[in-house]
Amino acid sequence: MMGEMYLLPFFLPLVGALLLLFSRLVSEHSRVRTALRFTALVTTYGISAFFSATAILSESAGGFIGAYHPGIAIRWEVTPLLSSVYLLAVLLSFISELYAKKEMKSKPDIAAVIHIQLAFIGFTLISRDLFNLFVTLEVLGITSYILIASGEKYRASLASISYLLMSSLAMAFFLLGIFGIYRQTGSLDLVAIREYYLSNPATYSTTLSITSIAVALLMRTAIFPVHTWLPEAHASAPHHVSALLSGLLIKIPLFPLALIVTLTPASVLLASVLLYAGALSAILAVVSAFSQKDMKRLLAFHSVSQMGYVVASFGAFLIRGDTELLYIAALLHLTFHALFKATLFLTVGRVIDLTGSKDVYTVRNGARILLDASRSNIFVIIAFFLSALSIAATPATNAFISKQLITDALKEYPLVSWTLVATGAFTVASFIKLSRVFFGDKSVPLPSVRPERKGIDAMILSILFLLASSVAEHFSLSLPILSSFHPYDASHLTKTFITIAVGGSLYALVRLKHVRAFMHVIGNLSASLTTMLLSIPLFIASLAILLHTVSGLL
Amino acid sequence: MTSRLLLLILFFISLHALIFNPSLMKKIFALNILNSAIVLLFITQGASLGSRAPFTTESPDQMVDPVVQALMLTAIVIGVCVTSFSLALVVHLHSRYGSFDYRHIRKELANDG
Amino acid sequence: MLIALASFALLSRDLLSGIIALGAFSLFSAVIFLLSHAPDVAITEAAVGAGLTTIIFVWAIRHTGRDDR
Amino acid sequence: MRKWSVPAQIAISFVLLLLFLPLFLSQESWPTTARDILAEDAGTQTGAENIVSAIYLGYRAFDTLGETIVLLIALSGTMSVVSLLKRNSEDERTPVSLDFSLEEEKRAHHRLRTHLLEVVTGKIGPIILLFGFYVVMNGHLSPGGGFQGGAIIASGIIFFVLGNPHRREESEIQRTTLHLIESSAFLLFLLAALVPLFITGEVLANPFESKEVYIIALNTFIGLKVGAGISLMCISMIERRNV
Repeated sequence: MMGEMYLLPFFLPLVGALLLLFSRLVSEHSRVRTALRFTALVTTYGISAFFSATAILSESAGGFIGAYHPGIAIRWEVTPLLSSVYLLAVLLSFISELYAKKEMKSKPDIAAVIHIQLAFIGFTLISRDLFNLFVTLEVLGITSYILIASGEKYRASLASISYLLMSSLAMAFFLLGIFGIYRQTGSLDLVAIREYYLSNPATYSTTLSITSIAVALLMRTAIFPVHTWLPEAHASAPHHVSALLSGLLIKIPLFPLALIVTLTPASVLLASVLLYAGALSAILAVVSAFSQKDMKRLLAFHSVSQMGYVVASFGAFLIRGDTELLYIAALLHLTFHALFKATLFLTVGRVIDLTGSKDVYTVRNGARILLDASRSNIFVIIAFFLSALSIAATPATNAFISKQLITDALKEYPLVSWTLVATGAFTVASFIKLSRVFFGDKSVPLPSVRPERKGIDAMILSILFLLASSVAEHFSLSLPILSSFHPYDASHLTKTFITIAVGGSLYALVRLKHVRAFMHVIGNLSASLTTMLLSIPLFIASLAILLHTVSGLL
Repeated sequence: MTSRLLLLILFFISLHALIFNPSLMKKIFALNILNSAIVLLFITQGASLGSRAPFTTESPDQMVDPVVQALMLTAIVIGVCVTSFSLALVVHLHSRYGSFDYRHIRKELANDG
Repeated sequence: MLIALASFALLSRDLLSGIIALGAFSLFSAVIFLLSHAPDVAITEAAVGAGLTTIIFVWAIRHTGRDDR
Repeated sequence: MRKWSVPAQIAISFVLLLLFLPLFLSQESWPTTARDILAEDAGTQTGAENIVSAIYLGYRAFDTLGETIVLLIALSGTMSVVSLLKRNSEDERTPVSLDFSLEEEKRAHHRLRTHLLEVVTGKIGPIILLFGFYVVMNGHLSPGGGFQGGAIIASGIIFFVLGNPHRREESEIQRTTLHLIESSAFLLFLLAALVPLFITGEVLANPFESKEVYIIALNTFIGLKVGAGISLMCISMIERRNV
């Protein structure tokens, strides 16, 4: 590939979205509409997947959009790694759109929003310009507000507007951060800004600006204490949207975050905040997840918790700057999480649709109900259990490898490492709790279920997921950097079995009355909108003061 | 100096309302003002460079900074887009619960199940 | 002046007057942009901030009533 | 739910204000590098005398692409919620008037006012439309451009609609036309962004010999798209339900 052909895969989804917008003009059942839709799918997912796959195999590239003067124009950079993340994004968007095929057909606008979102995920990954990042993040924000509210439920509308307000507030601070940095450096280009701060000292204003931007990005990744929007938003959205948002969208801001954190020599301190905030959010969110009654809220809290792993390992990588292993571990876990979390949301979504209830304590016989609806749902059940085993990090699943890698690589930070192991135990416990939904229980009457014809799609999707996960697993084990890493030696296995045993006993504890009461309290905790909004400026200000004093002492 | 101080106060008045006012409508008002405050900050500061509007025909060293102006065009438009969508959502919620107060809406939602 | 308008918009119980104050706020900031040698931004703010936003707000309160409950 | 007392609220805001004070009040002088570069090359590189347009549609046209897409999806999101509202109000059979012009039975009482409104808006509409196009086409020379002109075009179209309240049956056609204009303008904009890729190897670069052509073209596409989009949203807002 040559020149800016690298940018092509990121523009193609826009073409797809455009075709969908044109398809609004013809009536719903006409052939033209089907043809347009099909072409849009091929353009967005087929061709751009092909191009980004070729980009993975070629060299990194970069430049300025439009080849204008470096001082003002927008810088971009494509690396094989970013291309592979983009490929993952293509896959997940495709699956999410397939899952809601019927809805997408009647509402081309919403489908177009998904395509646009995909394009801007790509732009966010490749952009190396501060203000351009602001624009792409705003696009991603608006697409997610629309997608959350697309379920047309009042609960989703409230969740969407809470997220909207919180994120707009964060973006206002992002803009203020741009102001602070532009005033000092006179540039928006991240490379130029980094060069500027190598020779000029960072002041309190600089720190404040950088933390403003970083917190806006952390809010999108849903890290404690600015994660409060996520559970309600992801729980009330339609299933395919939850899968897309939880699986994909919350990971994207991490990549610009890495650029922001290394912007000045002093701001690398932020990375240690990432490390501890990640660990804290992993453990706190998993305890909340364990206490939930609503299945989708449970999964949503797990997203926060698993992102904690990724962010902690990312933070450690940025502190040390030289240990590739940490970076690879974070990326692997990110990829695996994207795959299994999307599967979990979609499979649990099926159960919720069929039983009409989200209550993890009362829904039972899930497997039976699914099979009654359609025989091919056996794959759905298999996909669920494999994903559940995976998130619980049992041996022979993909997340087992990435979690062992992360806890190993974080050995220098024993506190963090042990917190993550404890998180693992809680994860096991809460997935035993969720899996109960699928098992039989004679005391609960079986609802009568109409047989459905959606089964084939579900089968295809599940097989796709299983394939993707095993490919990802094999790929990860073949990486040269992991050649000295042996996940299946005695110490790792012992640790895993102890974790699982502790998790099982934690689940057994649920039967105690006091524990139940405690869980009830935690499960019902939810942040008020005021607390949500207040957390952003408070977090920015306290971080800025902390970083400024610490860097003054050093 | 004074203008910046005033903008700071404006920024924090709207921030205060955005955070503490329970009415969703007022929160949207506040968001609007918050954005305007930042845009004003950029533009007035960018204008401290000179005394001429950014056109090529005029003497360059008297010109104000054109970059911030271009950026703010984008920022204003994005702000309006967010406002319009959030208003639609608020109206949607109001049509069901007859209130702008998010505490009230949340309570009613919990009752709806 | 801006602060007064903003505070009025945020404090008033009657949403319609709040919206008018917000529109005036926008218009006033457009004037400031003009004085700061930013004619492009001024036009945008006047067209979008004072015009479009006000229209959308008025549409919203037609549905919901003027009272800020 | 916990409530914050008023003094606590003010105290928190004030502390935050003090912490952010340095960012607002820093004494450093504003950087001039970007301005000096631009004053030098903007005209020759992009062919626009209005340097803001040169940045907006030349150097940072990619931001503008993002901006138009934000507008596109925000408007379509708003419209979908609006149509939801209409559907709901039909379900509940509550008579909600979503119309700026008056109901038939009320028209008699307010004949003069209604008539005045319709005549004035109907006549002013074309003039405003013309002015909008002027602003769009001159965006590279004078203040204004695609977005501002588009907003003016939109108000012209809305005036047209207000001026012709009787022809409701045409509304569906209008709407389809506007959708068509919006989508086509987006298509043209996207083409303008991508075609240079195959000619010069760059996205959003000027493929023409003459510099102004490209910026005028971009301005026109944005103007059309913005005009159609905004008027579409406003029309769907002011229309009587169930049109």
